[in-house]
Amino acid sequence: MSDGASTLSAAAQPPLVRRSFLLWALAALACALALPHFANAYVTEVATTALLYVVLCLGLNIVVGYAGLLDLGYAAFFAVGAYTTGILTSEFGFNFWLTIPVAMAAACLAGIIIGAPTLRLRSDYLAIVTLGFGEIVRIIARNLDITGGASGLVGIERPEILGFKLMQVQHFYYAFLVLALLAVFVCLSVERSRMGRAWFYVRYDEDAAAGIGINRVSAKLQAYMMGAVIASVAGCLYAAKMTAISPESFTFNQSLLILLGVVLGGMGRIPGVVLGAILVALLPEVLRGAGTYRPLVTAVALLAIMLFRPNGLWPDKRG
Amino acid sequence: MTTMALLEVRDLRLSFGGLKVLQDISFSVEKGAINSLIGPNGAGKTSLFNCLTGFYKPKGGSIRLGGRPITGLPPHRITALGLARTFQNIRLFKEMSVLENAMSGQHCRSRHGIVSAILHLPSQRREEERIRAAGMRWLDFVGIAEHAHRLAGGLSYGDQRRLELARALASTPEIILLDEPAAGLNEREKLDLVHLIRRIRDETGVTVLLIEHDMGLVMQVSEKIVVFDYGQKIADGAPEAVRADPKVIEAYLGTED
Amino acid sequence: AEIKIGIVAPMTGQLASEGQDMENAVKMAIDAANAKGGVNGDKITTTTADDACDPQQAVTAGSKLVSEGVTAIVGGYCSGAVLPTLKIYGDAGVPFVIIGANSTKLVAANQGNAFLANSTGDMQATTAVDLFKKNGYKKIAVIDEGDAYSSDLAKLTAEAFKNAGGEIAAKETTTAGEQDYSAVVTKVKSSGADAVFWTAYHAGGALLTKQLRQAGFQGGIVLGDGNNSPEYLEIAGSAGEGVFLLSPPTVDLLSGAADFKAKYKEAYGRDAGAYAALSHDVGDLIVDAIARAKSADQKAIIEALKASDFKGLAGEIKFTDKNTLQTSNFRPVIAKGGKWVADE
Amino acid sequence: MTLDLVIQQLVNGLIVGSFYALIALGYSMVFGVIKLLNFAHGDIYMSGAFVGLIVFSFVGVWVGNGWLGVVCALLVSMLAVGLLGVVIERFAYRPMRNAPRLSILITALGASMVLNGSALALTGGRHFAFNTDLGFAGLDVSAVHITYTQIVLVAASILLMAGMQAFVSRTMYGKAMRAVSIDMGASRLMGIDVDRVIALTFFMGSALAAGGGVMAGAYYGSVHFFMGFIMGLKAFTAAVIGGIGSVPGAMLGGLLLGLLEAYGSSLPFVGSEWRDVFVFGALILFLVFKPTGLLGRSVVERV
Amino acid sequence: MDTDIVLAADRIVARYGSIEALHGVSLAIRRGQIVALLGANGAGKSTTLRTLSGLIAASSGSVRFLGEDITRVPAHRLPHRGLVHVPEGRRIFGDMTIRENLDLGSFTLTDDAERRRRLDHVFELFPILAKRHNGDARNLSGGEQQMLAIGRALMAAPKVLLLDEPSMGLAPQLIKEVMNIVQRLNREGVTILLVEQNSKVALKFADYGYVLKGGRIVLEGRGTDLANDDAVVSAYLGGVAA
Ligand SMILES: Nc1ncnc2c1ncn2[C@@H]1O[C@H](COP(=O)(O)OP(=O)(O)OP(=O)(O)O)[C@@H](O)[C@H]1O
Ligand SMILES: Nc1ncnc2c1ncn2[C@@H]1O[C@H](COP(=O)(O)OP(=O)(O)OP(=O)(O)O)[C@@H](O)[C@H]1O
Ligand SMILES: [Mg+2]
Ligand SMILES: [Mg+2]
Repeated sequence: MSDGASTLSAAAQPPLVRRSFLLWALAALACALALPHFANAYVTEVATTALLYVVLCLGLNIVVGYAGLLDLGYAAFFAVGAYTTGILTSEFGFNFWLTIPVAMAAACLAGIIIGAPTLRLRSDYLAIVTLGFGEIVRIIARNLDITGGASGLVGIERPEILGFKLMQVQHFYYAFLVLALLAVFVCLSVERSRMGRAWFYVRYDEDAAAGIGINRVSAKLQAYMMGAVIASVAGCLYAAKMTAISPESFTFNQSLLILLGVVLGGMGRIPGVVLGAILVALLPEVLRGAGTYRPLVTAVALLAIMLFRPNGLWPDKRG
Repeated sequence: MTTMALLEVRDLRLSFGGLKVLQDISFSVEKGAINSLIGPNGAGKTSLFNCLTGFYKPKGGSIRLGGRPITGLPPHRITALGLARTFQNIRLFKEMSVLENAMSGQHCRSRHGIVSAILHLPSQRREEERIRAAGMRWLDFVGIAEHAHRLAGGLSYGDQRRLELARALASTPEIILLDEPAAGLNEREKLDLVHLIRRIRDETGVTVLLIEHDMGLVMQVSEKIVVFDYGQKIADGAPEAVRADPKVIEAYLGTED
Repeated sequence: AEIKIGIVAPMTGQLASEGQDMENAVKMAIDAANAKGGVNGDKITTTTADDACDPQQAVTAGSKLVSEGVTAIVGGYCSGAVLPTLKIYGDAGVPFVIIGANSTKLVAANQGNAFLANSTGDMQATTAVDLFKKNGYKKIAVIDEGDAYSSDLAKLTAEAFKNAGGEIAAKETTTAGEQDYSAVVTKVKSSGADAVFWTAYHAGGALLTKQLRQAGFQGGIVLGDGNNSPEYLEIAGSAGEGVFLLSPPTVDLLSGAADFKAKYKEAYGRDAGAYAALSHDVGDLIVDAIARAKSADQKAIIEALKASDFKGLAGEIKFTDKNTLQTSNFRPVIAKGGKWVADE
Repeated sequence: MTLDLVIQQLVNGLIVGSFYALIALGYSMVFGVIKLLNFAHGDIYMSGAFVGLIVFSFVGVWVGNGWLGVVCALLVSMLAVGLLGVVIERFAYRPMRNAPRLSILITALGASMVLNGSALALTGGRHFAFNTDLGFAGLDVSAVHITYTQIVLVAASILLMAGMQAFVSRTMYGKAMRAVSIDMGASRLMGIDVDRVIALTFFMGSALAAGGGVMAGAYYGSVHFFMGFIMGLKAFTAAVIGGIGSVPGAMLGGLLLGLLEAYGSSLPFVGSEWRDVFVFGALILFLVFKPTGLLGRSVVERV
Repeated sequence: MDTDIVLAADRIVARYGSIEALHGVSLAIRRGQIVALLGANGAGKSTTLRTLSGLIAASSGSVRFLGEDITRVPAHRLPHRGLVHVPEGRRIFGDMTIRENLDLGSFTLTDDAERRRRLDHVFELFPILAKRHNGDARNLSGGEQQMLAIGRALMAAPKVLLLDEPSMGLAPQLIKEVMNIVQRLNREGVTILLVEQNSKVALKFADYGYVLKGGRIVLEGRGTDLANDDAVVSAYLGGVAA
């Protein structure tokens, strides 16, 4: 039996991150901050893409890694964000920053519409429902006039902060860096909270979770919506950076790529997911030299990683 | 009866296809009691628990908890109303820590959501601390506080059973349903369990209804025993009376040899 | 010194075959120039970036080329992938000659440094409507594949045909990569169309042609410029007989290209695809422009491109003030005896 | 819609549907046994078509481009690609048996990309003609022309599927497959060689996909490295509609999906560009009301 | 070598990942005996059975069955030879019917008449299984599932039967019934290795007993001797001195 003192210390909240880890994280952050000053536009561009994937993978990780819901249509929420910004700025002259809350609300709404009736489905069935949803969103974007049809929207307004206009890759690099840090902070906070734990409970044993008083559908829905919101914000910034968006950016392959990032690094754990996301963005670039063989080499690399590290490169201790 | 019935089951019916699993079951559990449910394998005991906790939807009849009807409510609502359970085959969150398992019981007793967690509101921090403290308290109560930071799946069988209890207790129920808590325990562990069940009632005032095949344990702890056979209630009463009931001997206990 | 030319094309993905043709043909032109001593005394090298016809990959591919300090860029097959890169090249002021992509949206997004060496969609629409009229088609079914290029062309043609007094009997969309078109074929047949205009690529075009004929469709079949590939005739087989094609200038149609065709086959072990000739011309054009600019200065090259008066295998390249081709290079051809021949 | 149109679309739907069913069946079988969404299945179908084409162009020299050639191509391709399936299982999936399910899913994705990438590298992304002379002869039902080829195609796929169903439900090996899918450890204790059963399942599933690939190649007359992608998605959808893991379900799901698409293309007021929205919308609604698919088992979780 | 010994383990070591669960367990089972394997939770009883039946590979040591070394023989080859394991937690095939479960028990058998004969034998032992033979196994109650698990093992016509806690979760009357069946099988010539938590029940029937603790055999002896030794019972078997 434990004495009072140890009970108390065990009950105290653990810090958000461990100290030793914090040092490494700060070092990484310093490198990230300095990067555009040393790297050329191409490297910065790739790094920006990597940061975009960090945000998207962290968002999907909430759905897949925390709540255990296999989502094959995550790019749809990314599209919701991008198109909201695209349409509102180019058609209605909205300020970029005002489109973000609208996009978040739209993503929430989309999440509820598709999630509420289907989240009680078994995981494999949910997979096909989300896949279908992803395709539906893409086809709608392709066929409506307001979304610019198949060729998409061009001339999306670039955002301004305090009179400073984000124009160059470097600017967007920092914007995405801020967004990625924000996403990490949000994930860390939620992971250690009541709802975060509820997601894990539901993921590991739905029935037991219900049996101790967790509303499983509501918990899943909240995870789904939160993932949706994060993707939509990433979408807003993406639209602003690209200035041109088209349905081709939101395909099933895009959803798979994000999922790949989540699993490759180590699902359910933030450092792993960040690593996976970076890898997903970098691998094809590193292998550009392979030409026609690029998909093949990428695939072989991917297979090798999974075979040697089945739990991902930086797995969760929980296994 | 002078005391109020905490749990009241009236004419409960359940069937799967043609199989009548429960037929017009009625009984009640008094507040503060320790009652048992016994019967042959397949009599419908676990199914009854599943009806009480909302996992199965009964075909007919009613269930009241503290006078409030709970028939057909989803499991999480029922737990929130004060009815907790353990499972016949242990269902812990094996990949999570022992403490996190115990904390899960507090979910329905707390309210902060995603937004306040992101904002790190002071009230949310306080609630988190309360949840952890409650989890620790119940681990301590069942005697496994020293394992708080191990993974639940790594506990010995007996300790896993205790953890299930702690988790259910952490939801501060009015009544707790235990499905074969002694299965797989040896004599000494069973004796510990008897003490624990008594302490649950005596120290926290939680009412206990348990399913068990170990007659020694059942006779030791229960004040009242309900006996099922083929989905029907065949006896209901004090341990001695039930033990002597020829119908119960015939259907369940068998003749001593 | 060295002059570096960037090639951007889909080297992977569904349209990898086209991309490889483009790369090969441009390289042939550059090699030939190098063999003659390069340009302004400098050797020319190339570097290829794969855009996989995907906008996001195109953006990284584009900034990669810019970062490598290329003097000029040629290529671009899918309009959707070229669109978001125009900004990158525009900001960097790199001369960019677009070989395949021809969506009208490109014209609007151009910052002045990009040149469309292929005729734009509206030119093709005009050519198509002329062809319909000439053959007496009154009701047309237009079928696209839902992507930017083919739906753009379908829309433009439908509008132009309606304006010219024609009727659009059906407007259908298929899914790329699918093999079965029977549902659409049935619909087209029952719509009573005199002819079908397919605006997407040859893979779908061949299957559609086959299935239309198999279902007993007797009307005319007209194909957009994405269909000029030897593979079309191979796959469509006898069903392809008598089909019209609005062809880009391909080697088989060009009297002066026999030599190029043979050389290409020898060098790469495959037939020169639809855009090989044009790609080769663009390769020559860029060398020519650099020579006329007399330096590797990008502004000077852009000016030189604007002033182009170039005659290549595929015909004349002269730009309008919007940097699009002055004269349409589409040629209506007809399939006869397993070959494309000029439609007289 | 006129009656002819309705009948014609029915025929169209049945033909595409029987391809979907054939591919979905393998998908479903593999899923049934190791709970793996085998993303590589579509690429196996593609490989089957290529192997079939190669065989066809060789044997065509001796036996001509008619039925005999196609049947030869079919059989050889089924055998070869069946073995390919076994090899993939052995090297990509077996080492992952105890890994988390999502990791296996990603491995499957990797396997799919490897097949697809190899095909791209080998073919340079070209489309190949698969020219047979099976002809257009056939029957006329009302105003609808049905070729013998179409009849044979539907009959052959039904035959293959019926054979598979008989195998799974009648033979001891079929029972072993189901046992393995429920509990591998316990299956070992029954004397079941689990590795062999899984290998056999992959063989059969892959052979069916290859058969589908050859038939599709011969019927449509073209083969391409990307042809498996859409087909894989469709098969997955069909398998889910039917109730994943169920053999007759896969058949029904395939046919139903084919019909949905055929009629979805000719919906009044909306164009064929909305077809997939219609199909996926129907699928989602359907799953909301029948969460286990057509013939999937509805399971009340015992707690 | 004693020809009477049908199954023997010689210093077997077994591990789960990096955790060593058995540290050199040796035991010998003679033809026709009922041998009990006892021990507290986590002592390694189930692990011992799993190693004997090949479900997990011994990292060192050897297992001999009917005079042959079977240490490296895969699990699925053993039922055919007559070594059958009824695992902890029953592990029946829930989605299949009772009849199919039983059929799978005789998977390696090719003779249908023989299968029929064995089936009749099982149905005679467990009439409830005959009554519900077309029902799904998952819907059986806990006790019924235990009967199915034993019945399924009998379909393989075992020479040696490894039973892991067959009385777990059974009603008192059924425990008696199951133990009677165990005895009856034993009389019919089946050698039995019985793992039990409930040492009282097990030792009543056992000819010989082993006691495991922390992955080692700490005690062995004739069944009655162990049962009557209160010190042993309270020290190792979690018993409560009467
Ligand atoms: N989901 C279900 N579908 C079909 N039949 C079921 C289901 N759940 C329970 N049953 C049947 O109901 C009967 C009662 O089962 P239950 O599990 O309640 O028995 P029990 O009294 O708990 O037995 P045990 O003591 O063996 O655990 C059994 O015959 C069982 O087969
Ligand atoms: N699958 C597993 N993975 C990791 N460790 C395991 C596993 N199974 C058992 N162990 C560990 O091996 C040891 C022996 O376990 P085993 O199941 O053999 O005990 P047992 O004597 O059968 O206990 P019980 O009476 O609880 O069934 C225990 O410490 C247990 O925690
Ligand atoms: Mg029970
Ligand atoms: Mg055990």
